[in-house]
Amino acid sequence: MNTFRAALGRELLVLWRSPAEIINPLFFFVMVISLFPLAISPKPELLATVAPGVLWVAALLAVMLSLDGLFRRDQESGVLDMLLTAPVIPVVPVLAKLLAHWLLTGLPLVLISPLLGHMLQLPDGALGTVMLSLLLGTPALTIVGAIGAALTVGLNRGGILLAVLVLPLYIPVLIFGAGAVSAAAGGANVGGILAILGALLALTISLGPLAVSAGLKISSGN
Amino acid sequence: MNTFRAALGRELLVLWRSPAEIINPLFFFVMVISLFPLAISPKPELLATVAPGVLWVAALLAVMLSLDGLFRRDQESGVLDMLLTAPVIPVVPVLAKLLAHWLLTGLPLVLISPLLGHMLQLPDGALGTVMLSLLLGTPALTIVGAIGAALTVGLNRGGILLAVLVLPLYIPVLIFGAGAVSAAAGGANVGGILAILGALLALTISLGPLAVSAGLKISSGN
Amino acid sequence: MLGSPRYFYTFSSRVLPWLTPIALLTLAAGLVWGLAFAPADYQQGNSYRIIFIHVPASSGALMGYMALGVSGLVAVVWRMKMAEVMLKSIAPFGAALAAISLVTGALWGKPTWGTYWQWDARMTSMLILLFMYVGVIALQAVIRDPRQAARAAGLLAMVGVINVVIVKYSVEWVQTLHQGSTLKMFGESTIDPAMKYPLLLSMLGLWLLYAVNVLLRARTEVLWRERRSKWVSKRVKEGEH
Amino acid sequence: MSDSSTRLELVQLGCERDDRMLFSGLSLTARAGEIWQITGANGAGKTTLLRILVGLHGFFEGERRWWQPQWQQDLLYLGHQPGVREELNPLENLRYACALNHQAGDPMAALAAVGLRGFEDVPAAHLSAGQKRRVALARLWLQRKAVWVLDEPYTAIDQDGVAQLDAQMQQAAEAGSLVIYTSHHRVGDGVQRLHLENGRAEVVS
Amino acid sequence: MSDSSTRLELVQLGCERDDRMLFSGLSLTARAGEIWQITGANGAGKTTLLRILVGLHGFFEGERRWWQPQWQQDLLYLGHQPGVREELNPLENLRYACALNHQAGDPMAALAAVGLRGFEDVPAAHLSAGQKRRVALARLWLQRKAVWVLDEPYTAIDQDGVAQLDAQMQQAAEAGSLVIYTSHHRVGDGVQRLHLENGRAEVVS
Ligand code: HEM
Ligand SMILES: Nc1ncnc2c1ncn2[C@@H]1O[C@H](COP(=O)(O)OP(=O)(O)OP(=O)(O)O)[C@@H](O)[C@H]1O
Ligand SMILES: Nc1ncnc2c1ncn2[C@@H]1O[C@H](COP(=O)(O)OP(=O)(O)OP(=O)(O)O)[C@@H](O)[C@H]1O
Ligand SMILES: [Mg+2]
Ligand SMILES: [Mg+2]
Repeated sequence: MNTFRAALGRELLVLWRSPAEIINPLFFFVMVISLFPLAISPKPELLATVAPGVLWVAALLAVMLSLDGLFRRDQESGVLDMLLTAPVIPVVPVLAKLLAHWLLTGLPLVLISPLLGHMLQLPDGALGTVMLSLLLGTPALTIVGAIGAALTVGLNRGGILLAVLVLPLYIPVLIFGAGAVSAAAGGANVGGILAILGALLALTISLGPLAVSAGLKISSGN
Repeated sequence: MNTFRAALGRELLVLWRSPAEIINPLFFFVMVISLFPLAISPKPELLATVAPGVLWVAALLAVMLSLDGLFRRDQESGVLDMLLTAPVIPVVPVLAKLLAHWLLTGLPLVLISPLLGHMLQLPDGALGTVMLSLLLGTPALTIVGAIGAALTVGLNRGGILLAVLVLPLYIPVLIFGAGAVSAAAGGANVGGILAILGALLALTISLGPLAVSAGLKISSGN
Repeated sequence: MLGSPRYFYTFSSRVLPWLTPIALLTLAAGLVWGLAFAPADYQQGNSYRIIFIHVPASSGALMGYMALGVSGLVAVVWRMKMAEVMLKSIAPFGAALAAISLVTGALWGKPTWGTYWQWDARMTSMLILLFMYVGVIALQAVIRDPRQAARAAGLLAMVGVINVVIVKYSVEWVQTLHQGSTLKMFGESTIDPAMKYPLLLSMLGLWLLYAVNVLLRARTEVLWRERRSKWVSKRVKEGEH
Repeated sequence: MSDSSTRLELVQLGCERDDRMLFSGLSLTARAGEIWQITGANGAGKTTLLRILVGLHGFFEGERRWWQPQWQQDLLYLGHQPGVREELNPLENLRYACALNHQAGDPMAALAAVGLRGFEDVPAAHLSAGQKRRVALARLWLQRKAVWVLDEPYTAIDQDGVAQLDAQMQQAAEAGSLVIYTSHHRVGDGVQRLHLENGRAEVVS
Repeated sequence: MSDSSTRLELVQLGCERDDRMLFSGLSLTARAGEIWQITGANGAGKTTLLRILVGLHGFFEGERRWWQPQWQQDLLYLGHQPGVREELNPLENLRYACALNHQAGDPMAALAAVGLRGFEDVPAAHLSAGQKRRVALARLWLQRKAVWVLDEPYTAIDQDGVAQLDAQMQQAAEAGSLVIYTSHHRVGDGVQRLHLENGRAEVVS
């Protein structure tokens, strides 16, 4: 537990020292969302119909791209080797890393999402669901994406290989996340859908970190 | 000219040796496009309305992400230093690189785009415009994105910083590109819009490579 | 036992000579029966005959991915060499079948629905399955060390299998949420036995062919990996195959 | 065969990479208090061997036995790369390494010992290649671990640093640690040498 | 002041990085046929100085004058990183370097000279650290350039390689090249030495 706390502190510090890593996913999220009114049409009704999908796809891409470098610098600088030879199971520092990453990059997306939902003409009643669905969904996206990041660390291929590995795995979360927002915008009850999202999150939290550690070990040559 | 030919050959070879760099942007393009029917709705009429925007945003992101590593490996391996100390103006190898990159990653997107347009329920009459607009637009996206890639090389930040720098610059191309497709889907004449796209392309081709070389010099410490 | 590459090689040498002809004959019988002799559909005429390729290919693609997941589990958890070989051998044919399923489905869609593509639940999940095959293949292609590549792909395939199941469920959910049952592929009940038996036959034939393909690929891979071992050099010297 | 002071036993160890046998049939016993230097030409497999020892590379034949099941508790491994994140300063880097490896000791004193006094809170991005490596080497001045495995510890270190490092390794060995390191340039005296060449591994002491 | 054999003149050169003066008031004249070694502790500024010389680092004071305006035509610079792409094999890497630098010569022979015979068409990704550097060093065995600027050329090179490299530098100098290099480990004999320390640069020959 001490190790976990030290690791969490260190991860937060590392992210904090390079604020770009925190700000950029947020900017990316906002920018991608603002591309759509330009590319599709600024008509309010149309925007409102596509808004759930646009919000969720943008969030998904932002999370995914933010994960590209999750382990890269630790690997290049040799910290990853240190972590894998240390006398702690790698799940501990991995969990710390995932938590820190989500807190500083995922959570801001969640917090800003109602504003963007409003800009995309979603009814006010749906904005709570926007937040809630992202609150449940983005940690799952972070963990699943981290599996891909672990498997590709050291290959130095950039985000696009990660995307090819990870996007298909994101689809269930996307469907239920966007589905919840659509349902809320249509005035329907969203409890059931959010429960499914919660179940997906529970599944990823329980198995994901193990898969991430296994991926890191494989990447290092095991 | 000999140097250009040698450089072009080398760039094509490097890309060819890592086929993933060629295939991945293509798959990313296809995948991002197929996220939308899942996230928005599979209803044909709605899809057809958003199709131009979705196609263009997906192409834009695919091109942008494929550029993330454009100079990174050359920089890490010291090839970039060699290029900047060589007795040729850096525009020559830069042009070779851009051309090779577009031929092997941009052109495939253009070629596959009618198929995706069809999947997004665009009318057959608009598919030609899809291709043509991307044919004019993707080289411009490549060149503009390369400026961002040059400025961020060595920062080792992953694609998301690049996105934040480059996305705003992509907006004109996006507006006219998606606009052309929308117009074609609506049965309007697209000659004028395509001419504007062509003019944007001419502008980026004439000034872009110089900006890219300047960016590389700045990044190396000049 | 099968975990030993050498044993696998001898075993497959014995199996292949009769498995290959059986696979080809079954498939040929199913296809000929289906394409040439089964009655035409009263609604769709002859266009329905594409079913004899479409359904076997679709099911083969699904099964292939499941097999990939199982190999992944064995490779990652028990580090068995043959499972690593299998990971490399199963993926390409499966991806090809997924592509065939998509293409035949699309070709079939034109006469029946008037469009090549619909974002129907099954079609969408098959597309995603193809993407997942591509992911496994791409990952293996970029990792240089073959054993490491296999283990990485194995982990991805394990995660992928869980995903296949969830995707299937969630895609159906989208469809029912967004649109009614407008696009139902006709159910099994409507299939007349004269169509059903050739279909079953070609399905069996294609699965066997898949197995043959996997065995052949695995044999090449085994030889390559073990090329410096005594048993391989002995075989090469003796001119055996 | 193995007495109480045995720390590491290799039995018929072999490793192949890229269709080339780096080494095979490597058997040896390394004891507490010994210093082993691994030499060999570029590409001979020194780094790979060290990674096998510390469990980072899992594709090998034969056996590698450490003296206790919980050997990682008492191992200090420094790889090719220093394991220093550029965003953090030397002190933060060192503290994290200690927390992860359960290594006690006074980080400030260790940094001073490797000549980084005054640089404790300069972000590591602003240090030169050699200074970064010194941050990693500072761990050798903290609580002593039973086994040191060092990959090219002299890289980018200037001459004073090299002498100091030598002394520190000697001292650790005298205090009962097993030190294993690779290096091209210096052949240490009084150390056991394992030389890798053409797929063979030979002890030349 | 500058005669025909002068290749490089530095006048009151100074460079500051991270609020620290790496060196200042550095003036010297380097002539054809000379070998200059730049030494200094880690972080002293050796790499930075070389990058200033070849035009990769533009933030400095004072003046750096090469002997001809088209000096880049006749320069061979090898940086810290070997400049070798992993996707290409040694031969392809070397050919590209030659095309870019207009350097003539027989690449196959050069690779053989640095001990890479038989590795010509192995992708560089499969080479060890030292082998990759040897690919870069092969350029020293091609058409001779008037100025060599080498940053830590001995890094990761084994002992035979070091001796061979020394000989090659000697030979280039005898044939009229100016050789400038950095190194920690070896102090060459018969070379001019420029030592960087505490913000001062001194010639110790
Ligand atoms: C690209 C488009 C299509 C894809 C990806 C696709 C995919 C699939 C899949 C995955 C199966 C399940 C196989 C199994 O469970 O073993 C299947 C079965 C089937 N498909 Fe398609 N399909 C497509 C288009 C069509 C079209 C247009 C039709 C005809 C209207 C059609 C008719 C059938 C039939 C009759 C079955 C077997 C019935 C059953 O087992 O439930 N498919 N298809
Ligand atoms: N990432 C890799 N993938 C595949 N093979 C590799 C990899 N890295 C090294 N090798 C192979 O393993 C061999 C040994 O490499 P290793 O890094 O262990 O050598 P080394 O003795 O440490 O060399 P050096 O003195 O240059 O550091 C190399 O010759 C190369 O063929
Ligand atoms: N990228 C950088 N950004 C800012 N400052 C840097 C950077 N790289 C180096 N420095 C600073 O410049 C100083 C000199 O670095 P340089 O790399 O030239 O040293 P060096 O003499 O080559 O050292 P070494 O022997 O460790 O290679 C360092 O102490 C550091 O403070
Ligand atoms: Mg090494
Ligand atoms: Mg240096």
